[in-house]
Amino acid sequence: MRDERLKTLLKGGAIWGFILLELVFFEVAGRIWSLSGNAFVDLDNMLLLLKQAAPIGIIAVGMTVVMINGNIDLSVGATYALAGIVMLDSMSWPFMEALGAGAIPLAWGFALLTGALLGLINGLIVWKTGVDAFIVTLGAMLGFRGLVFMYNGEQPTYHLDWTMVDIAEAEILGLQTPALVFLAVVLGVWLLMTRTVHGRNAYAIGDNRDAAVNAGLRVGPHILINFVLIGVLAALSAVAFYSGSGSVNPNDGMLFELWAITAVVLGGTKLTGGRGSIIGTLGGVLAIQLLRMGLGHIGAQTETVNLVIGTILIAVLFLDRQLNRKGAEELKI
Amino acid sequence: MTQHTPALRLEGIVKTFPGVRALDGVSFSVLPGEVHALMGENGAGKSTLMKVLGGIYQPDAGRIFIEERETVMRGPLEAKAEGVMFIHQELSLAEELSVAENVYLGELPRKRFGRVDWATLYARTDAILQKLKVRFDARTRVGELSIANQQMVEIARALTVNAKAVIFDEPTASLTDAEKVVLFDVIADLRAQGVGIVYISHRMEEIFRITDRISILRDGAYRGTLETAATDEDEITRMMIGRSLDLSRNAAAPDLGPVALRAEGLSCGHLFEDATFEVREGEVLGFYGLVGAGRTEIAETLFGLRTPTAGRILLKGDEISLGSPVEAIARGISLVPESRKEQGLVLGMNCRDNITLPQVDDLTAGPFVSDGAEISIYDQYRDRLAIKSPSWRTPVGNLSGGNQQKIVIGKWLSMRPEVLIVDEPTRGIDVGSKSEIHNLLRELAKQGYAVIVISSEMPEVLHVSDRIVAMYHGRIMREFTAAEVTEDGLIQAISGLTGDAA
Amino acid sequence: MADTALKSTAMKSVGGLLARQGILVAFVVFMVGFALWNPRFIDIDNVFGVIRSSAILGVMALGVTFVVIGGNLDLSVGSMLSFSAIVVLDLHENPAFGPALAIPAMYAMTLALGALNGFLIGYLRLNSLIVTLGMLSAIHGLTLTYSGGQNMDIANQSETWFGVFGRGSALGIPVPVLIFAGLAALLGMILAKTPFGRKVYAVGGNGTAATFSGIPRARVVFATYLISAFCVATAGLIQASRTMGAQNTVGQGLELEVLAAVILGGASLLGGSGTIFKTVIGVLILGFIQNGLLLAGLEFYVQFVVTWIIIILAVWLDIATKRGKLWSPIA
Amino acid sequence: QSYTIGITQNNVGVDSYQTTYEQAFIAAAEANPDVDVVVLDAGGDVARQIAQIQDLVQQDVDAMIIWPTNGQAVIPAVREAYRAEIPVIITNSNIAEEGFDFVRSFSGPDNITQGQRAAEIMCDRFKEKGIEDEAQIVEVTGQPGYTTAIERSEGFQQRLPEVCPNVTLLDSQPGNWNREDAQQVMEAFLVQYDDIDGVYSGDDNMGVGALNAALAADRAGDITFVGATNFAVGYDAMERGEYWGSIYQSPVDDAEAALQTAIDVLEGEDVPFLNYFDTPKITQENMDEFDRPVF
Ligand SMILES: Nc1ncnc2c1ncn2[C@@H]1O[C@H](COP(=O)(O)OP(=O)(O)OP(=O)(O)O)[C@@H](O)[C@H]1O
Ligand SMILES: Nc1ncnc2c1ncn2[C@@H]1O[C@H](COP(=O)(O)OP(=O)(O)OP(=O)(O)O)[C@@H](O)[C@H]1O
Ligand SMILES: [Mg+2]
Ligand SMILES: [Mg+2]
Repeated sequence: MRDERLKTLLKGGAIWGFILLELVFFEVAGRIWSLSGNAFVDLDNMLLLLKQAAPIGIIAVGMTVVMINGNIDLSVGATYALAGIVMLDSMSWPFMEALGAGAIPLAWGFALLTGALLGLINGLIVWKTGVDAFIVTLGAMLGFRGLVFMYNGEQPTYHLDWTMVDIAEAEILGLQTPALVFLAVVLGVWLLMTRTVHGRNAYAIGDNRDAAVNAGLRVGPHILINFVLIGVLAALSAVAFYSGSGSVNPNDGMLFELWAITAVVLGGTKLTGGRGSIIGTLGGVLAIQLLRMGLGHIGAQTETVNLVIGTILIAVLFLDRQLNRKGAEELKI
Repeated sequence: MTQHTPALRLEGIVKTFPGVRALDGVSFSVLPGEVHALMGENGAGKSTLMKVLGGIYQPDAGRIFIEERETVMRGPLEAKAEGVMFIHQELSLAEELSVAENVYLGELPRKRFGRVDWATLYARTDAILQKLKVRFDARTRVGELSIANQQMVEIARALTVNAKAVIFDEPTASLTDAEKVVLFDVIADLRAQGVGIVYISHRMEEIFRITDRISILRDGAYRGTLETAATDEDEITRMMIGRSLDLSRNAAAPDLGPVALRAEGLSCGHLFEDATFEVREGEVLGFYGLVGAGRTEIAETLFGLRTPTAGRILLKGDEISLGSPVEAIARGISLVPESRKEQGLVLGMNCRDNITLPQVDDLTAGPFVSDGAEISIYDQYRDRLAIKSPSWRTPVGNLSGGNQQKIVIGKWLSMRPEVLIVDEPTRGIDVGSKSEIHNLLRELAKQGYAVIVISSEMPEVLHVSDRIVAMYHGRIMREFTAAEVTEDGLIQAISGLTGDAA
Repeated sequence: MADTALKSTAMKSVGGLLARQGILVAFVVFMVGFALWNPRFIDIDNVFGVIRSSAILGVMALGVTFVVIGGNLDLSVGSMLSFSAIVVLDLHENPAFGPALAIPAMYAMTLALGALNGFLIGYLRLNSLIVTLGMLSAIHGLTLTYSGGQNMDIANQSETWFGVFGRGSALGIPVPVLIFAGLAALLGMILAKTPFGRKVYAVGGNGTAATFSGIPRARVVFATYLISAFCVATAGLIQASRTMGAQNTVGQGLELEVLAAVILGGASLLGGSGTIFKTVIGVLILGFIQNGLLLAGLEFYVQFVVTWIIIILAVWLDIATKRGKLWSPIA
Repeated sequence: QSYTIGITQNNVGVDSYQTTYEQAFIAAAEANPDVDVVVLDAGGDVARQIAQIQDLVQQDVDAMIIWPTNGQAVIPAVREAYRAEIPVIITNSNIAEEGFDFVRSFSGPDNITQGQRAAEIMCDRFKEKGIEDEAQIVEVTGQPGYTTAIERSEGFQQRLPEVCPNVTLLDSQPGNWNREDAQQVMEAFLVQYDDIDGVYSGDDNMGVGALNAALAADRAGDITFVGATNFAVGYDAMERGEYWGSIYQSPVDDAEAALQTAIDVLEGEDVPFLNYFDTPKITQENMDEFDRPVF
């Protein structure tokens, strides 16, 4: 039994081991190559890391839920941009301007509502038409992006409100707001997936949809809820990020879906559903962000960054596979 | 009994699939406190009828009554709400989840804020598992269980609610005798509580042991109902397939050739250790043992799917080492795997292509696969094995369970391998086809092929084997010849009660 | 009497066709719609133009169809396309090579990348999504290193026969269309008729059962990635020849478009189903939608939204005809 | 005294201009023994650029140069740099006015003027041909949403009616800085419109794509092609007489100007806030005055 536990720990631990490796490597390599001569593993730097990981991280948490549920959402990048646009644009609506600083939470609310609505659209289509989520959200990736451009043409949407920026840059224990939001989301969704009936049903549906149907589970509403959840989380990510930047470019969020999915899969979630963990995803997100930050720290060039990130992704997968080997008794299929 | 109102009653049910009329106006009823067997050939419509009752299929015509109240079953949810529990023929489990979550799938006990009440869940599940006398607990991940134990998890579901009726669709197909006994106790309990039970099985001895009445379907039509106490195998068989079966064993002494395959001190980790046995040309060698005894693993090793950690394999006297099934097949060794759904079939592929899959390279005309050659192989085995399928184009997944199994058998028989290993070959196969398969295996042996049969059904091993190897806990305990074998001896050997390993 | 029987069998076969080729029906519906909107849409030059510009996407989609039916994904095709276009142009300009050697050399290098994909996914059994996503990034880095980040251009465009693959035409049909059609026919035949094609379906449909049936699963998967790389190399050749120059990012984003075409054609992401013919239909639908909306003079972002709606409607129609019900039966 | 200067670029490798810029920047820094540089690339992603600005602040560089992916979104991050007392120089495309307080200087081309000049080139050519009262043109713009694309298009569309009020702009579609995309867009234009006299493209790379389409349709002879950011392909096409004109803009000048501005700021010299370098018109007529671009 203890042996079992150690094994599962080791299995889930591949990503954390890798994070440790990254820290050591960049610390050492940084001393040799870094121009600034600053330490890499330094509290401020790590807190910054958490903040920088937030936009993709929050989305990746939502993606984990949807993927555990046996679906996927490729439209999150566009949802993120549209929610950001609604949030910033709403700040300049006449009645909102009249509210002063009181408009800020309202603007956040509008953004989250937008995310929920877009998630609802995806979820309803997946549920009611039976079209595969991959296609539905691939289409939506394009369609939502079209809506983004419709809103304000090619122009960026911006509204710089220094109060909002200050809220976004506020710190508790050195953690800035986006990092806090990220951690809160991780905790909340982790509880949702491990402790609640909805979470466990999401696993069951992703694992074996026919079995879930046969057992009388209402599969559709669960799928719908999870799409709404990822919509809201994409919007929340936009809230956390754009409150601090004040401007949305209509191209923002492109490729977010791929990075989020990468983080999720690195974190051990099965692509076909049924298995996965929020904590693993946290690891995946941190590993990727560390890689980016570290490569910048040692001054790697664009082409090297691309090469290295690609290679590392494959290497982590390979390591993970080696760790999960059963040894001589394995069936060779 | 007839004074009771039926627990459930079906009237004039019609169900068609593209190309098949699966049910043609079937009527059927089950009384409370009765075990009612549903019998028929593979593809007769038993599972389909039950799926209509369970809300999984919508009938094209006909009515369903629960305690004489007409009901429409729009989905499994409604069926469950009406107190109809359904143990499916194919395992229907979420492998990544725990046993408890699977048993209570769809109705996890809740606390406030939608939280799962784990304590209650585990307590209730453990109570049920205790009744089933299984050796795993509620927290075990289902994927880690053997197929038999997974089947027990399915069965546990029937005990979660106070059902009015429980449907068991071939629950014993992958159970061994020990679990069967438990299952029959459970069924007896339910029956005593006044639950109406539908029991589908192809195994006559079970039918006579636990059922009260037997209803028979043939080609989707209702054929009649018999009192179990007042009938016999022959009558049932005749109603099912329209003729009697000759079940006598071909007693002629086998005409044995040289040793075809020999294992010497073969081991694979702790799965099985130090296995030494041989099978001759013209011989049928049976392997008997409890679930998990390691028979399947030996077969997989002989088929190149596992690397032995010790020992050697000799084919016609030459030592061979097999890297993969490709090599095994090239050397004339074939395996009919134990799990048709996972290992045997590509469910989305049609019947013909599944049968010819291992030899598709040899069925070519120029660079292309020859349609004619494939169809002739398919036709041959469809006729031999009485495979019931609308056409060769039908995806295998649309066939009845037994017919799927026949496709798997046909696939390997058509290869004419020198050494054929069959693992639980007749799982879910009706009596008629079963004896046909047994005959086929015997006939192969007579033609000089070597056959290894792994089975958890004692009558089957006894019936087809020339020699029987008994296994216990990864070790070969004893070898019996057909002449010396007795049921008691076998049972002792597979329970580890005989000290002398062969 | 015989007449009605004839009619009913005719009806049935039309119904059967509808059920089997819902996507084809969707295609015809959209074509007619666009043609009514703007008659120039069905101008023969325009039709050829669209097929020609779909050829690059289409040729890539043919290869990816194999990968997807085999139960995997290939997200590296876009970046591989950039790679092959850059390489072939660079070697073309290199006096030591010239067009005649540049082309085989580029094929060899692209196939090597495909072999790497195939090795990692087929033999090492790594997750195809992550591997090819990693390769997407790594190949992009490779391309940038190779080109030094510069665009590649053919200096003397009038003095090379290299343009024939992208710009030439034979019998009045553009060469890219011929290549696309030829390759589709060849690969379609391989997939539908040969033992190898059968094995691809088996491996994608149920890999375990395929292994138990003595199919060398790793080798089959490996081969699907080689085919995919071959198609990418061909697409890269057409691309480079058509524009006689390329950026390092010329294929960026194509991977999802290619996948969309394959899935739109009806291949399942889970593997085991799909056909080359359907992929071609998927490619043409995407190509004609883009063109039709452009001709309709819509803003590009309205085109995005309309494309979204059409994709979903097309796939919905396809599966609704298959299951004989408009709405999904999921509760 | 030695300085460490950090730069975060928009999207290196997306086209030759940005790559050449990066190379010229590194070369210029290496030539100067007093300067070390940290070169980062945002890959076109605002979030990543903001993170890089924060990283540079964290690394405590002496000055930082930013090629903004989005002229507004970087403002709060720039404010962080400003608060950390790191001088910020913006390069290539400017940030929005709200951020001017936190920035020491802008160094780069004036994209609006470039668009205006392109309109003038086009109009002059029509006048030469005598079709300034009936000409119809189409536009192929850069990647939607990018400042450079927007500003060039704005400058062009605003100036054209001033100089040639009777020229009609038939249609405008994005070519995403991509030659193949531009070629497809142009093919559709050619089917849709029987009479096209001019094409304005957001850069020469797309311009050549449009030219290819017209050549294939045998209609290139009647069309005046005008682009921006003169690429080598554009230059060559001009030489062949197929392409009319463009705007000459050197990434080397761009990079060197940015680095020099940063050094000047660090040396405490007085630097003007807007440091535009000149981007002259280039056409078939005056092209001998310019070297063939290196990218
Ligand atoms: N989903 C389906 N699509 C098409 N045909 C089906 C489908 N399910 C069952 N059938 C057909 O309906 C008939 C009845 O099948 P059913 O599964 O009810 O048989 P069964 O009596 O349970 O047989 P077995 O003893 O082999 O389990 C078979 O001919 C089968 O091919
Ligand atoms: N004592 C044990 N120690 C470790 N693993 C065991 C033990 N007993 C059983 N197992 C595992 O449980 C599995 C049982 O598998 P399964 O129920 O499929 O057996 P089976 O194939 O029906 O029986 P047999 O191997 O006799 O044919 C084995 O594959 C093995 O991995
Ligand atoms: Mg059945
Ligand atoms: Mg077994």
